[in-house]
Amino acid sequence: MLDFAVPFLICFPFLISLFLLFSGKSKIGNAIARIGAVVIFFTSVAFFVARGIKIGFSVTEELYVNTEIADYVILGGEILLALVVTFLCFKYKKYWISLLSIIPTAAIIYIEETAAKENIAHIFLDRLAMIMVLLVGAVGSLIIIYAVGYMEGYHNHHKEVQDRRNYFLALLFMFMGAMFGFVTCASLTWLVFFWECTSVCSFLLIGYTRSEEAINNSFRALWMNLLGGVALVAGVIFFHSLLGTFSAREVLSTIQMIGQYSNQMFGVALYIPIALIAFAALTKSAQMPFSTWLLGAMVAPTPSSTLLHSATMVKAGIYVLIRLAPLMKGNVVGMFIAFIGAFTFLSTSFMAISQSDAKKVLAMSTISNLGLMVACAGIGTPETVWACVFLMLFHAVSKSMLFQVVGATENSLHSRDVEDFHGLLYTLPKHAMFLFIGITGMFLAPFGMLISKWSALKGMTDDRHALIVIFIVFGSALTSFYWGKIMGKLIAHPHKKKEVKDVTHMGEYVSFWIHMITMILMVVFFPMISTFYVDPMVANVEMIGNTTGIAAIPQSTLYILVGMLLLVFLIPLVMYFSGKGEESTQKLAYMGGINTGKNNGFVDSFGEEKILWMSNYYYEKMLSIERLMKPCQFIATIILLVIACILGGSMIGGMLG
Amino acid sequence: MGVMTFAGTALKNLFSKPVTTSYPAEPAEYKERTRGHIEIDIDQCISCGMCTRACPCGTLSIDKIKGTWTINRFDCIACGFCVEKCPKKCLTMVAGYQEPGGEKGEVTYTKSPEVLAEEARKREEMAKKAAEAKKAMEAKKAAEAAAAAAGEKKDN
Amino acid sequence: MYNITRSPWVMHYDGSSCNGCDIEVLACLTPVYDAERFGIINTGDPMQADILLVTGGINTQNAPIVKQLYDQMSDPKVVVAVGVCACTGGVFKDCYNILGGADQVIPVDVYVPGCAARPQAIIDGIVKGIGIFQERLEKLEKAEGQKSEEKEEAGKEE
Amino acid sequence: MSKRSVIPYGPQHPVLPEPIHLDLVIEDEKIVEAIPSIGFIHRGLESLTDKRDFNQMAYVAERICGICSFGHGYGYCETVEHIMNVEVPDRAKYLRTIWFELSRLHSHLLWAGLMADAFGFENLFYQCWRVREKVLDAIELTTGGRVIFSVNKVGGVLKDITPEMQKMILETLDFVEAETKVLKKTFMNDYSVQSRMKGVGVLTKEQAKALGCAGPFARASGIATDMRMRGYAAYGDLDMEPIISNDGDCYGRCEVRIGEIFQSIDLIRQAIAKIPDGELAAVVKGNPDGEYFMRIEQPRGEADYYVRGNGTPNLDRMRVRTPTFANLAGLCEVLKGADYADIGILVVTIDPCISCTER
Amino acid sequence: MNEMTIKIIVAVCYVVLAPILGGLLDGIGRKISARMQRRVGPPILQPFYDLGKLLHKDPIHVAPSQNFLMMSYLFFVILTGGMIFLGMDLLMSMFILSTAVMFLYFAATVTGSPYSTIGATRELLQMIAYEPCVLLTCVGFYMVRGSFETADIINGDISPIAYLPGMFVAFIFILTIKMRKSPFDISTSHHPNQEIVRGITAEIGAKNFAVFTLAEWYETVFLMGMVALFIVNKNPISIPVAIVVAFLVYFLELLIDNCCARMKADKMIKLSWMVTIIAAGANLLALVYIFR
Amino acid sequence: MNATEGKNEIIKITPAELPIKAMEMKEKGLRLSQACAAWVKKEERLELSYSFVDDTTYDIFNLRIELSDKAAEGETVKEGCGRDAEVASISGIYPYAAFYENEMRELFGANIKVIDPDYHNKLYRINEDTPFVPKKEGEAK
Ligand code: SF4
Ligand code: SF4
Ligand code: SF4
Ligand code: SF4
Ligand code: SF4
Ligand code: SF4
Ligand code: SF4
Ligand code: SF4
Repeated sequence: MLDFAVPFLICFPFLISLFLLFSGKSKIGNAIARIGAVVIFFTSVAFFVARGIKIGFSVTEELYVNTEIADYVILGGEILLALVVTFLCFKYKKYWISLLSIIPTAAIIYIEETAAKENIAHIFLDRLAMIMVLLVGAVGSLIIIYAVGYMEGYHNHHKEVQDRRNYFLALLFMFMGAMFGFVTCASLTWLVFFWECTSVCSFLLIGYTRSEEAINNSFRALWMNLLGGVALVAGVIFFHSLLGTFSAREVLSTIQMIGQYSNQMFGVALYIPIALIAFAALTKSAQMPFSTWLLGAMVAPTPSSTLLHSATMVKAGIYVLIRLAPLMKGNVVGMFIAFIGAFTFLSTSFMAISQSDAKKVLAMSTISNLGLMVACAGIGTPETVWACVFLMLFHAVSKSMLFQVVGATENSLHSRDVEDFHGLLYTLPKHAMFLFIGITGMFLAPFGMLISKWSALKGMTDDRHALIVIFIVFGSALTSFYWGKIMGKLIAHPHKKKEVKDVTHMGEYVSFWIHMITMILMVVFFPMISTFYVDPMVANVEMIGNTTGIAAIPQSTLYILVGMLLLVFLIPLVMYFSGKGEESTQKLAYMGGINTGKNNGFVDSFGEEKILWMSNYYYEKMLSIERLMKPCQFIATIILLVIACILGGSMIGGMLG
Repeated sequence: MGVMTFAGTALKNLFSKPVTTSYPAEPAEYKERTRGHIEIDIDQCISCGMCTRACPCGTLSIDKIKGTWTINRFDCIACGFCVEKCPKKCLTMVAGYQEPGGEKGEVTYTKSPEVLAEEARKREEMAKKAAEAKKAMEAKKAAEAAAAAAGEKKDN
Repeated sequence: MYNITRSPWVMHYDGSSCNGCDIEVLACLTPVYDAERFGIINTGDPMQADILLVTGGINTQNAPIVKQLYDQMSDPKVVVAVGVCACTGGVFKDCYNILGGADQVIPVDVYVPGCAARPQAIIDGIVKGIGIFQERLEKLEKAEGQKSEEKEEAGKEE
Repeated sequence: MSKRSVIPYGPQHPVLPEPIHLDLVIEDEKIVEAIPSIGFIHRGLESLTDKRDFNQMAYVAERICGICSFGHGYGYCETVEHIMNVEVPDRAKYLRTIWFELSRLHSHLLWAGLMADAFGFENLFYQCWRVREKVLDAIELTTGGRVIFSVNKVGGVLKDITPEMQKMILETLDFVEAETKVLKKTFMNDYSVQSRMKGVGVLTKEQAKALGCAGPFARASGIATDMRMRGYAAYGDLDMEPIISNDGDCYGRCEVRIGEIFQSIDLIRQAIAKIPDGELAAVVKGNPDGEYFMRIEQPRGEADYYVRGNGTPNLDRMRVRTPTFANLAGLCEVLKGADYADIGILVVTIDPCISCTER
Repeated sequence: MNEMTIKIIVAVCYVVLAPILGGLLDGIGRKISARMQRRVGPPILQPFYDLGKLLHKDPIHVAPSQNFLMMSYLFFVILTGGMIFLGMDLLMSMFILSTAVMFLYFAATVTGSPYSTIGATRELLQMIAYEPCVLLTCVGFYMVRGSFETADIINGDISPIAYLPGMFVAFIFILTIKMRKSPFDISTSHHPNQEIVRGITAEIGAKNFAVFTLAEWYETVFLMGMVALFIVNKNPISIPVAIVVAFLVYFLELLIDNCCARMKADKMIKLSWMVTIIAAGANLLALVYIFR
Repeated sequence: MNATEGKNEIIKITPAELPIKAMEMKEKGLRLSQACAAWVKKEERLELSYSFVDDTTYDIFNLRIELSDKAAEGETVKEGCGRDAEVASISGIYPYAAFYENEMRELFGANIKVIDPDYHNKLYRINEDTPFVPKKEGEAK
């Protein structure tokens, strides 16, 4: 049974997706999508649990050594993707982008066909892969359930967009399938395929509405991701030429080689493919200078952004970086990757302040949190990798919830401007609560992001990354600002009492509740998750080779931390209930003595009543994306060029010397 | 331009004596001309009403018959115009302000019984004189009338 | 009974005064008179004030404002009317737009006469007000005590 | 939706010495729009002419404002004197000048304190007011009142300044001069103070002209107008030049007013040196009949008086246009685009006299 | 006595003594300020009189949830200080302090009223200004002692200030913000005349204000504790020295308070970031690259 | 030293002339120092005065508009000079005139048109209408 779970998880979404593609406009699409999502949800959870019980989490399996047929399917898929891309590029007259698809596809096929056949495993399961499977399966399928309901409302409001919701759902499924493949595959050629597959899926999702903006943004996403693909392919080919294998396991074990050959040509050369693949991960994770594609992705309906941001697409990059972390530890590549991550964290935190579109804030915050994860992975010490994993987990769940709730709120409120969320607690109390908790999860105690940040700072300090530490502390101060002001909006006394009809479906609420409960459980069981799962994962053989495992964070510390943090959760509750009976007199709000008795209006200069309106601070002139993005991209590009020069230079130097 | 240019002064202040007066532990000192409140030497008052008419606030009132002079101290702006106008100079501006209070009552000064009696006597005298004058007048009139009547009669 | 007289926080509202009294109120706080000796703090916020100092008379436009500020203060609270304008309307009481002293809209506890009221008089007025402040607290606590007793009794009966 | 907040500012507001109200529209902390509203202290005292005679009105006039009370009493009396063709004795003119400058001294020190308070420099506020108390002592010594002088009447003055008092005033001036020099250093040179005043609320000369600004507010924008140059009271006999600054910002206004503190000290010294002997007041007979427009320089700038008599003790019209009324337009202009945090400074920077503005 | 009982005793002492100490410091501060202004000033016990009065007034609120939010705020401030005095994790307690501040922020914004909302937003701006420095200081301690736990930090051979002079300077600088002293008392003011009335506390009166005051006292004590942390080492003599230094720092803050105009928010952020980067950042770089 | 007493003139104009005269003053670089109204009891006349001043010579010129329903003996009320005659606002020429004009309208009932900004008789927000001018019928003595 267990042996078939992985192929099932990869193939099943593709099948559903095919089915949906061909079901046209028919209504059964919704049902199929729901059933499919439920199946995936339970399969992934069951698989995770069952495998843990039966084999044990710590076992690393390598499966499917002989996969000739599958190889051909993959090959076909790759060619198909290239064709689709080429076709669309020609259709929209973006000819040069097609080259980014054709060249690497051709190259990889050529190498693959000419290289000697090797017997390597194609599926590879370890703790990291398993937790990714769980994440993609659980969060992804919840997003799909949510999407079914959401698209209904969406098309009711947006008559101008052609209703192709089955196509949309199909893409979501395809995406999930690709993600499953991506996190479990052990062959670099497969990896390339799934990679391209997610790129193309996201491209198609972003272009869903077919508005001009959507098309432009989708092509931007496409070329950036394909550029990453080119780097990935280059890295893979480079590895192959150095090591003669497509096996990811082999590649990972080069860790020792780097140590052995550090002074030799070969050792230096090894950095180059690492850098290339890390570069690919940067594009996927929307790090500077490639952040704009993820922002552009906001034009698509909310579920697709949710999927891109929370559990899947961007996490693919992080996944790769976590895998590479041991290879980047303590060397120049890691330094620069970490630096770019920290820089992204800081710069996008600045930009997030200027945003009032809730989805844009979420987007900026995603990029910035990814930056933090990238920085952690780039440093690659056990603590930071541990932090990175937890950041990823917590971020996935909270962000998925936030995106979904924002989408649902938008459908009810007909706006997703944060200013319109003023007093949401009084108009859509449930939505406000979910948003509030989701945001808490992003930066406040008791949720894991905070502990992870703690650990990240500790790890970085241990490894003496002063500059990166400085970036992180400044960025984290800004994070509190932009989240804090939104939270303030949610609970503020409303300007005007307005009646809002809550059009949120049951299904959506179920999804919210599951997310929320997951978040809380994750906090409660934080030490256990850490000890029994993540610690070994970080420290033991699976990832870093034969280093002895030490817990990233001492257990006792963790328990104290979590205990403290839970207090943060409990105290307000206790205070709330203990304070209930107390007598306290309500007074009017202070407005210089002229409020009209309702707390939201005052007598204005002409003797009439004026409605009070409080708005957040945005510092748009200073911090707008338009103003900051270009310079930040420029700086990041320079950093990338510097590392390219260093590596290239040392390479040449090595060759000459 | 300097940073914390005031630090020297602040530190100097710290070690010099505060300028705070210790009121109310020590009573306040007033200047000679201080306009505190109005006092009246009521027995000098002739109830002429100049002060009431001069007062810009309508604070004062008098009662000629009862011999009273009334001031609402919670209404007086201590401008001193009444003092200036009083023909008898029986009003004076005195240093020291009126005590704050929970009620804003008026204060009435009544002339001493002797003065009152004197005035009453004068008034009576006046009245008597007036009455006498009147009587005389009437008598005269009556006489005239009588004379006239007589004349008429004569004429008739 | 707790002694709250050592911390009277005042809020000053300028009704329609001529400024004479306002600046004398401010002068109370300055080094020469230093009202903070008695724990007096000038706060701008009715929520935190114990004593409302009103200067100037009441006119049609500021009557609701004075009332609102008074209502926003927490019990126990005291009102001190500073200057003859706030007591009766003063020189301006015959003006078409003056309704009279502060007692037209809120209950005044202490009247401080003078035009302008001298700083010493204002301090005296506040000190008088503090006495009333303490009485108010005692009354309030008594009333509350009774209320809670009633509640307890009601609970027992049930 | 809108990223702008709409909030009320005042009328009860600790930064405002007096109640005015502004409807503010702010973006972040920048003011986009400010619409002022006045009338919270409107009493309608000009209408008292129906109920009080022209002599009593002198006392009402000085209660237009409790700060430049002397100026208002004086301005009113002089206007009536003009209508009635009363020749005021020279000594009275000098006494009026001395008191006028004492009142300017206390007013400017008060302003400096309020300004310090508005930019949150509590200690400086206290020191300004401490120095001011000395001036008040001199005023009380000579007039009997701290802020309301009550020494003017139609025809002259009510009280004399004796030689001993003159000596005391001169001593006070020495004290004030020495202390103000110390304070001036901080006002003009301190980094934190400058960061709040330099470049804040800039009004160019052209703008100030176009908006009809008056007094130190206009002088700080480089307009050399000072009604004292007209030579009323004894100013014609004294040496003075209007003090101007070309900065046009809060710093410039501060500079002008602090300069005027020293100017007032100088003027009082000159007046005391030159004061002639003579009567305190001329005899006034009859009732005013006619009209006159009169302008004087109050601490806050040019004030206009207009009196129209009709031959009875009750005037037809007594009218005061106060400097703040003239400066309101300028205030609205500098508020636009300013920082929210600067409102207090900007309002205080015109040295507002709402009490007299609304009367 | 085992370790646990000592800890409990320390905790109880902290909870009981900190407000007394904080209130006294406040009272002394007010007295010294008054004298710097040539006034007599209030009695030293004045803060306690104020607190007592506030507790005896009729409790008021503008939004009912204010009450529990304020209580939570107080609790977290106590918790933060408690963690530090119990020798626990410095960085985590700083994170909890931010959480505490968020509760204060919520208590202010929940009213939706203009001045308290602006004050609250400014509180967040203050957080931007001081948080980097606070976190960097924690990192600095960690670098010097290899642990975030205050128990370990006080156990060194040499006072941390020897390694962290820059951090110390930066910390003193942002202390002005944390203690709400001029020139950086921008979110609320201890002096009444401010453009946002009472800022974040504008809608907080009576009992809630008492809670706020208490929290401030705790905060003062624990900030002084942080200052002392720079000085304390293994040698017991360092403890009185630390106390003296803490007092000197407190006095310095008073002096700064009395010699500066209140600055604007943007200036505050710029200045404090500059100081943080120049002093604390350079210190950190020096630690990394020179003292490795 | 310098006793620049300056000219002090009153120039009578009709309401219709006001904008032109105000323009002239503006062109001469004069400042509007004040504008006010007065109710002359005996003649039952409303007078509007606009004072223009020169800041260097300290001259003052007062434009005077007289509005009355009662003509002097042997004359009729001049066209456009009645008690309720419309007076154009000069707030277009002197922007800061608006405050004076709002005041004149609210307190004296002067019929001034198109003031910008217009407080609609709520500058002072008083209870009485035109307190300075007796009501039309009733005790207008
Ligand atoms: S809530 Fe209703 S309307 Fe909105 S998306 Fe879901 S199903 Fe559609
Ligand atoms: S509010 Fe949102 S859902 Fe409604 S119409 Fe606008 S964009 Fe569409
Ligand atoms: S003023 Fe003279 S005449 Fe007139 S009542 Fe008084 S005393 Fe008699
Ligand atoms: S002092 Fe002035 S107000 Fe007082 S009673 Fe005399 S005249 Fe009236
Ligand atoms: S003016 Fe003098 S004499 Fe006449 S009533 Fe008044 S106090 Fe008496
Ligand atoms: S009492 Fe006198 S000083 Fe006080 S406000 Fe009234 S008029 Fe002014
Ligand atoms: S102009 Fe202003 S300051 Fe001068 S008297 Fe009038 S109100 Fe007072
Ligand atoms: S501006 Fe006028 S009203 Fe305001 S304090 Fe100064 S003098 Fe008084």
